Amino acid sequence: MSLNSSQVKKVMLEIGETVEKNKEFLTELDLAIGDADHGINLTKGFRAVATKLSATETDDIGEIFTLVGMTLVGNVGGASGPLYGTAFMRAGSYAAGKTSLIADDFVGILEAAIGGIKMRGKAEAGDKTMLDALIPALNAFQEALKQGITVHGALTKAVEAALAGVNYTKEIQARKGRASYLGARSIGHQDPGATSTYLMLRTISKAVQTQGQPEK
Amino acid sequence: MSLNSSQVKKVMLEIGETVEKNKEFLTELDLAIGDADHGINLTKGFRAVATKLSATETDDIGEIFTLVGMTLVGNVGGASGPLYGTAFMRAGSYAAGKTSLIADDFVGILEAAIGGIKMRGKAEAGDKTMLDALIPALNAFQEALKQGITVHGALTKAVEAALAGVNYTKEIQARKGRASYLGARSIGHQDPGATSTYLMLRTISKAVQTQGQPEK
Amino acid sequence: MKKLINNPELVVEEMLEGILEAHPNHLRKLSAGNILVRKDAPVNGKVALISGGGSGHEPAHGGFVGRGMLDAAVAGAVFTSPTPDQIYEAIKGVVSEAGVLLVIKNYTGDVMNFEMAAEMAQADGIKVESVIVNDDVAVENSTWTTGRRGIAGTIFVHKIAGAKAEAGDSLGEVKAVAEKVIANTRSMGMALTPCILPAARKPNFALADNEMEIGIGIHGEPGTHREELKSADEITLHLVNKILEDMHLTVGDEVAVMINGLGATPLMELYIVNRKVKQILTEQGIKVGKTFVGEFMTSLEMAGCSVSLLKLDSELKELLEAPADTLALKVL
Amino acid sequence: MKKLINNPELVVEEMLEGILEAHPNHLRKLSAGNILVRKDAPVNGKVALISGGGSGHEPAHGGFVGRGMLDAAVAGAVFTSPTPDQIYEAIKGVVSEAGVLLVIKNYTGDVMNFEMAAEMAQADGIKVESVIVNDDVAVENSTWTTGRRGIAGTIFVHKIAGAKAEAGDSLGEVKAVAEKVIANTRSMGMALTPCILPAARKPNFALADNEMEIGIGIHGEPGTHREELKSADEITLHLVNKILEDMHLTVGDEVAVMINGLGATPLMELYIVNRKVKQILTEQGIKVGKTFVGEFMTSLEMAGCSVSLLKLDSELKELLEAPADTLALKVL
Ligand SMILES: Nc1ncnc2c1ncn2[C@@H]1O[C@H](COP(=O)(O)OP(=O)(O)O)[C@@H](O)[C@H]1O
Ligand SMILES: Nc1ncnc2c1ncn2[C@@H]1O[C@H](COP(=O)(O)OP(=O)(O)O)[C@@H](O)[C@H]1O
Ligand SMILES: [Mg+2]
Ligand SMILES: [Mg+2]
Ligand SMILES: [Mg+2]
Ligand SMILES: [Mg+2]
Repeated sequence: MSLNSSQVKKVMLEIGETVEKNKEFLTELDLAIGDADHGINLTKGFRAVATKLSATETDDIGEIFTLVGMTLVGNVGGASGPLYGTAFMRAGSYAAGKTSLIADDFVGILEAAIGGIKMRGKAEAGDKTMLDALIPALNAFQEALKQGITVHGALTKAVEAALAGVNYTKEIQARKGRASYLGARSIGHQDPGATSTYLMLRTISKAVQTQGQPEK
Repeated sequence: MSLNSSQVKKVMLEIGETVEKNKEFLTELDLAIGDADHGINLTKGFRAVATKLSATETDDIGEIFTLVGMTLVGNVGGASGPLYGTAFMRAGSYAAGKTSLIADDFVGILEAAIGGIKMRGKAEAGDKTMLDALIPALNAFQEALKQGITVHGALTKAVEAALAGVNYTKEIQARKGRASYLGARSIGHQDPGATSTYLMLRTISKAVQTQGQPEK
Repeated sequence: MKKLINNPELVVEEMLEGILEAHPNHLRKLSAGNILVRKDAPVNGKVALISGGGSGHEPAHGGFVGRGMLDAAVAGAVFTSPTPDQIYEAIKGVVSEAGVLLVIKNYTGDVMNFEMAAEMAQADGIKVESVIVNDDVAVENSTWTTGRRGIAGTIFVHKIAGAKAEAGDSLGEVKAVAEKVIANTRSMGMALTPCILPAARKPNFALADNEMEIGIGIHGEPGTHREELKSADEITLHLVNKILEDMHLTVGDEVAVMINGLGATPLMELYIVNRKVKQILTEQGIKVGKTFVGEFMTSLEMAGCSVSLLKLDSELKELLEAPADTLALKVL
Repeated sequence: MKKLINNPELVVEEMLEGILEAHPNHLRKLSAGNILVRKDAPVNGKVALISGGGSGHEPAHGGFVGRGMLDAAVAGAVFTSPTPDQIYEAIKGVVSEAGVLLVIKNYTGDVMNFEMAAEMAQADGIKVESVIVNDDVAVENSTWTTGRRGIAGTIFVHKIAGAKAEAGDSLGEVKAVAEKVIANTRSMGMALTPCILPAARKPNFALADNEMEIGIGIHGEPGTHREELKSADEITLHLVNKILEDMHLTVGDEVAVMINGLGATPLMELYIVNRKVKQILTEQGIKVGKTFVGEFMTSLEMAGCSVSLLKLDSELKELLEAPADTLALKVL
């Protein structure tokens, strides 16, 4: 696998489309255990991202991620704005100066994103947050690479693990974010943030698989 | 006809009972074109009247009416408190010093009451108020006496005329009181105050007819 | 009906207790009845201002008792005028040698009960005058009817006549300025939802999910008409136009504005209405002076608002800006 | 959904316009965003107080901007924390050499957005401190959770830290007194009806005709439980008991009281609640100091209320009584 900067930009736009398509769904999930705005907030953020990306010429993937992160921070608000924003900004630091990404970079990016979210949100695995999709995805991806599975195969494993993580959030009680006010009543509902994380990973995986090799 | 003071007291209490029995009815009428409190207000007032009357020894019918009037003024509030209060207080002035009432006194009392209501409320016949029951009742009573009809018969005519007056209020537009805000939309509804006046007159008539001659 | 109450028959008494517990340095209650007076009443040599009416319009009128506004507020039962004896006690409780001005809203019940109280006080030799506020343009003002109702514009009277009285002016002067305010104030309201009397089991009118009542009274009395819900801007334009039709303002005139919430309307929405009021007036060349946005004269938990305009001159402007220290309106 | 609005996406902007039109002498807006600041900001040598959060809680927080309270309020979208860049602009707009204190309500979103803004300002060399208000005893405070929410008790922080800052005290001192207020404030709320977000078509929760939600949050977040509607006295007793369980007051202690309406509850009912609060506290030998009754931190058009208690000492008492001149809270 290798993605160049224009492919990275394209994936970012596709993530926005996915979020927008799932706006109602994510908001409904947030209605059950939060304040019914997760889909609305993210859609607003990724629309702004699309505008910003269309105005930038940079080839530096680090700069692209940083721009995405800052735009999310500046337009989403609530909890997911700073969290996804920090995640992308950390990914930007990781990818600084790069003009293409390989499989190992995917590990580095996910590690950076997880680190950012943990720092900002002070959450751990099992708190019923986006981390419960992201951490299993990273682990599965690394495991698959170790087992010599292809990058495409590893991405598929990562997405499967993220979905399993989303399902796991149904079984656990929230210990962070708005859902934690519900106490035991949060059990039985899947976490909106974990769900949006899964949707983003799925979009990335699909994009890589269908784009195949970079155009140039 | 002749009523002594204890009979007058008794009639006052009976008026209170009638009002209380028709509390919901009067309030419903007031709901349609007013503020849904006419039955509640009058009931509160006549309960206070009952308490006051039970505590007075006077034989002076003027004093009895004045006490009723002042108690209504002090306990009813809204429009009907001052109006019925003034009516009874004026009747009290008329009857000052009397210990029994004859047919002609009924004329004097109604005239005094009408005068008081007109003074206080600045209303005329046809404004869709209690006057539209009271004035026809007085006219019918006087006419009947002139025609030589018995007092009982004349009272019956008066009550019939009051009822006709109540029905007439359905056809006209209110020009006084809360119902006047409705403009033409007040047409079709009978006036609560005219209705309570009719009920009071009917109670008086019934009392006179069944009590027959004074006890002592 | 969902209310935070105990006994519907005791709401007024319990409310007054709660007010007194909260504001012991501002207010006291006359033992003679449901009458709130300013702590330092009677104020020597000052014309005393008294208002009142049915309860359920809080903060009116107890919330406007204090330095620079009312001396006493008489609280009737919910939506029912207080009785003359209560008003008479209020007069006796706050009167000084300078006399008393009664500020009455134009409802048959209020007018008659206050008038009777005035007669009782006059019989005692007390100097009593009264003014009748009738700012609601939703109701046609014809000599054949009871005339326009008194609604939120009443607060302008309390404020300005209160400032005049606080300045030590005579009963005649205070009454004259109150009448000037009345002559120059017009209001109109609308409702999105009805209100429910504590003693009743049902709302006093019904509105469909997409309906509003235009020209509503503060007791839920019907207005000019009912129609489909419109945007805040359209509604505001309608209310302001009705007011202006009756006000004859000319370019360069200055008005004070009051956007009054009827009980359940968020402050956010009242400010959205105010934005449009200002736009409309500016377009017509009318200057906007002091603006009040909030709940001043409510109708229990009714959702909706009223707009009031007061045409200012230099005297009214100055009095409107004069200090006031009441629970619901403070001017520093 | 019945609202007096135009476009759900513009409610915050249109509200701010309406506020500015109404109070041009008190407030101005920073061109950089939805930020209201006191007219005379930045005030030289004074610690600047900044608060904010999602909109829909009016008068919080713009209504508390002014002398003796906040220097700036940052308004997010309805029920959504403002973004760090907006908060950063507010900091830059009101900061003096004395530094800035951020008053944050304890919601994950608010905390993170304000923290990021603080980091941005600190990177510029600006002195920024922050405090996190967590007065809501309905939510269990455990190290394993996000902790208690911040609700109406926040206004006590604005008032007292605001007075301290106005007195010219240092950032450390202002922060210390804010933390003292937080440590001594507890609140709990309940709702009779839900609220509806302007952009949503339906209420964010549903209550049956005879039900109430105890321990509700100011965004309609669920509380401790749902039960059949009770009398005002019973409800008040429950709220106060939950607060006292967490407060450890002893006979002779003095508290300030805030009875806060959530949007649609008539003032009459809030005073009925206050009456009972006073009774309960008096029975327990606790003195009641300054009492606030009204709407301070609402949830759009939710019906219900919250009760807040602040344990006073002589310093807090004095600062609570200090002058303040804001739209929603004036102390003369
Ligand atoms: N402390 C945290 N750490 C990581 N993720 C969190 C944290 N708090 C909340 N989240 C995530 O944020 C999601 C909610 O996002 P959103 O609805 O946009 O914000 P808000 O709760 O402010 O309305 C949750 O579903 C959860 O996945
Ligand atoms: N000006 C008036 N003159 C005579 N009767 C009047 C006048 N105004 C109102 N009424 C009578 O009072 C009745 C309403 O009484 P009530 O409901 O007790 O008072 P309110 O309108 O203050 O609630 C009306 O039905 C009408 O008969
Ligand atoms: Mg959310
Ligand atoms: Mg009535
Ligand atoms: Mg009435
Ligand atoms: Mg949110």
